[in-house]
Amino acid sequence: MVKFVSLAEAIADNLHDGDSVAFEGFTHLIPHAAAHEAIRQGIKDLTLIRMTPDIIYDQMIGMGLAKKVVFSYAGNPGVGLLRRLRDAVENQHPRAIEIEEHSHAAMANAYEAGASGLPCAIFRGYKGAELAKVNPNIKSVTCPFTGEELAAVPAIRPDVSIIHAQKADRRGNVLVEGIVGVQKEAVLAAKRAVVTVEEIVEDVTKVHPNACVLPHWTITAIAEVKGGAHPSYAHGYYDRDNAAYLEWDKISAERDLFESWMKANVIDALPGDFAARVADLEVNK
Amino acid sequence: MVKFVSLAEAIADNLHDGDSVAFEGFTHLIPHAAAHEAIRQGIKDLTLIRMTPDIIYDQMIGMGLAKKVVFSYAGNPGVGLLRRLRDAVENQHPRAIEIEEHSHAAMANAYEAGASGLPCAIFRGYKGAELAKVNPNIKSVTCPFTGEELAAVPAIRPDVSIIHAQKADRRGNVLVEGIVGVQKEAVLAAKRAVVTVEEIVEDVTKVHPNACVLPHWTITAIAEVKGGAHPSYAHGYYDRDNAAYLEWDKISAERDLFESWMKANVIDALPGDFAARVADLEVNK
Amino acid sequence: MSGNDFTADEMMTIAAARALSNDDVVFVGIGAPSAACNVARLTHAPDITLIYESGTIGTKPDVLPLSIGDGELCETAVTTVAVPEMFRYWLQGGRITLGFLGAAQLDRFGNINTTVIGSYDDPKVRLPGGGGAPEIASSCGKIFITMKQSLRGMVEKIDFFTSFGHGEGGDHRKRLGITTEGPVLLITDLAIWEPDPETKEFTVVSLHPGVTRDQVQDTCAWPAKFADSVKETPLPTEEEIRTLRDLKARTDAAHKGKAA
Amino acid sequence: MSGNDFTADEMMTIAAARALSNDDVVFVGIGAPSAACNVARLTHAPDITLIYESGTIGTKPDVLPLSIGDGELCETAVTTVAVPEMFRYWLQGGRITLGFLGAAQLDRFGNINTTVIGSYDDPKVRLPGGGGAPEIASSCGKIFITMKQSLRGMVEKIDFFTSFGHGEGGDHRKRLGITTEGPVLLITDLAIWEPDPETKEFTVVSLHPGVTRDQVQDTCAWPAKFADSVKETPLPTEEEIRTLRDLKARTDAAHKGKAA
Repeated sequence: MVKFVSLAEAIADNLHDGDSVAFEGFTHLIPHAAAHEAIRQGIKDLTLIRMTPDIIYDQMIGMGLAKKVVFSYAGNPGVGLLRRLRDAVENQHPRAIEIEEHSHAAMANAYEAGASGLPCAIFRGYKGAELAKVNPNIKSVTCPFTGEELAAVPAIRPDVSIIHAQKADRRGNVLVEGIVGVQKEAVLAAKRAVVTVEEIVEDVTKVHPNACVLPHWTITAIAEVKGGAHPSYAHGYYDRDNAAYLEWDKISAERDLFESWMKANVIDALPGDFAARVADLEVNK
Repeated sequence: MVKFVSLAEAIADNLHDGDSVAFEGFTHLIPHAAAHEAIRQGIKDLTLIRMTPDIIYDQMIGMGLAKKVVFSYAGNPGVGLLRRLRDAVENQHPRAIEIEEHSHAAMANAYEAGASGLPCAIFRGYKGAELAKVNPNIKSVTCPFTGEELAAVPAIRPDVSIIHAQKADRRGNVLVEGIVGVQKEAVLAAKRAVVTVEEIVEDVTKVHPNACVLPHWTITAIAEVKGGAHPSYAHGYYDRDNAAYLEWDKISAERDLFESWMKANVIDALPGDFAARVADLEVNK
Repeated sequence: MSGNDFTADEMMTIAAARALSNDDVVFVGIGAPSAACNVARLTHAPDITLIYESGTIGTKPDVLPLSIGDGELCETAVTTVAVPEMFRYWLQGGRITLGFLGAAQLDRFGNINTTVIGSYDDPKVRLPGGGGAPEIASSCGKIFITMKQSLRGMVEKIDFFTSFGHGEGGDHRKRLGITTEGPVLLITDLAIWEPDPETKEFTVVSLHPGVTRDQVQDTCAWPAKFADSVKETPLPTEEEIRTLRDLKARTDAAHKGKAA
Repeated sequence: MSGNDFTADEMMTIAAARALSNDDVVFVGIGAPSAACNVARLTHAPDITLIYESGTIGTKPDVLPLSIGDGELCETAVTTVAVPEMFRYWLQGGRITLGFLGAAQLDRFGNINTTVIGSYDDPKVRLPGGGGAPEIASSCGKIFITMKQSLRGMVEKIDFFTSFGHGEGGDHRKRLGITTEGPVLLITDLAIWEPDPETKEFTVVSLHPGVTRDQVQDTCAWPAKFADSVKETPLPTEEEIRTLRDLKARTDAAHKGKAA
């Protein structure tokens, strides 16, 4: 039964030390507010799963929450490298982290297999690519009809998936529109699903018959957090804060600067602060 | 490069004797007009692929077009059996046909694999089900991570897929809305794709960002045929003619009645006749 | 209307409806299952989630669909997904708590045939086939079966295993690696049957009002087992009967449609 | 502006744009590939289909996206699909005629490293990784690569095979069962390279205006091969330069956005 709760409750109830968790969002609708709440609650030893770990995973890794990262592209999209992740991988600061690295195709298929209740995904991939040699979770199966060898990866089944969406309705049905990424798959693959939304409305089921709507019985907890994707964006609500992504490159470059920025903007902040951060970025509805 | 042509041209150019063809539509948007055109053109030795062969395949089988049927549910939906298909299977009238039978899950996965460019699909299915014993195209693979045995079926890759859709735009992009079935997968899995549409409009790309739109470069030929799904329906245009489905049970029960009905309503008819058949079924837009 | 003014068909549908709850997520077949699910939704289980294999999730039709893909299923749904997604994410994904199946032939262990009468290669009657049933039977949390009793339908041995119930009984499902419960309830026009906890053979636990044990046995080709204490199915309530008949009347009016 | 009033970067982007045609369906990476594709779309190839791995198909952005998932990509697209569908139906399905990749390290056979500098387990520099590249490299009909020349970038031996080009050259792709063409063009800030038909080693076929062979060799760590007759890349036209600069100006204005 879906619960409408505060973000603090949603995270405290559903994300525990040692969990595997996917904060998903493919450049769009990235659940920044939820990740910041996890950082404030100091949850430890997480296995962070995501195709595109960007600023939020850089922040969580820099703050020492992660023991492992499963990913396919660890960059600040369009800007460059993730400097806190680099510091962890190259210098074990603030702690050593394990990495499990895939290609996008592998991760997308693995989420899809998780949503499909399968133990693994098969696809035509990794041909001649060296990741297959360094990641023991890349194997192969042979097509019983053609003899073709296909790549196989285990399904992704997070303990918790956390996404940001545009709207929930009063029943708890969740609407995701625009670049939908792997959010539906992440939610359906997970044991528990937490969703932050821009707003709660009367009914989300009439937008379009084939819109991406997650029925209320697939969601564990919903928290309304206006602006909760910033500096990512919410299609129809506010634009991507591209300047903030560029700025992150500087903030994350030095440990001290990173830590003071995190204290000011995350540790000493609240979910309610996100609304003001998108005020200048709102689009005309 | 997509071509806008008459239905007669679309079928003549793309469907040939001996082809494997999927006229898809899951109760909604069934391409009746296109199937009737294939019957008028007397195309022979077809392998008919479809999850739910209903009236149109009963008609094509009864008229002797099919040498093989690949399917998962051969009924008149909500009414009963397919009497022309029964006559072919039980009495080899008007000719013997080969059947390859699957479950819905297998067919849906096989189309998905076809669209995905894979040689086969894997899924958790057919457990204890006898089809796996009578259909040599049902095999298994072992998950390399868990050891679980999963069912495997070959991908479906028709020579031609034929669907009916609500709209195409002037570029040739095709919009399918409502119960979308496996139409997208059927089109993407096929070598050639023919689409009949209710109407051609200026632009179909603004309906909703995540609506099911097939880009023009995935389609071979488009023909405008108003009412072309009748007695199936087109969401937003006209309702299902449930009475016609009930009536088919009687028409198809006897060979003579079937043949005279086919002469009057198919052989001596034209694609343009479909518009009048839906006149009383139109929904208020 | 009086409490006895109902048909055996109506009793079957209402008994099936009563077995459904608000928390169920049901994969609905056409016919009696669809009627039962919608009666449940319109009476005691307004929040039940109905899913039809056409991809319509959380649908609330005002009339019963003739096919599993009628337009109203989509118009009243929470969302409509593609058929491959339906079978992959929703059914195989383990999201469906209850599957509701009918049968042309059924055996005492809940195995179902809707494929052929006679041999597969040279059938006496070619039936429609399994459709979604093989995986509904193995992927849904549990299975309800509903059918009218007859000697041709409830048989000693089915001609073809379209979908697997409890196989030869006992732990046969488990031995095949199937982790779901399988058939837990059989609702006929005469009685309610449940599988024996050990053998998994269907056992009559409740007779519909006025039905005798002989009537049950006369319309069942295997030797019917009866529970130690067989109950009587409560009479349909006035609300149940009215809801079902209103639904059927709306449905009939809608399906007369256009053709002559 | 005069014909010589352009930077090496601009020449690279324009040379890449010219290699694209109206019939191409391109899987676009961020940065130079994105600029080249959109210059092509705004000049000689208005009907080119651009696909970004965020799921946006047939997109026509007015400014260049900073990320592969900026909102404008979706707003101007023919349709936006889920990321698993993008990789399954569109990329693996063989629907993409051309993949456009960049590289941190490149070898003479078009093999690319964007994963690590140094060893994988204890890297000197941890780069972002492959993202879509491993399957873009094998599933697209053909591959264009674009990068600025440097001794650190165009290396004798890459530290990690993120994506496979022609491997050791010759028919290495075919021997691995890869049926697509692989890298067919390398466009740098100094020259245009094509693989030798036999050995598959990149060979300079055209030098950008004013560029010498020495400049090419000084910024390439392997011994550069030159075709028998090396052409000169035609100067950027006024339309090309104007289109590129307008695009960049709109992009810069848009990306300044909000943060300080």
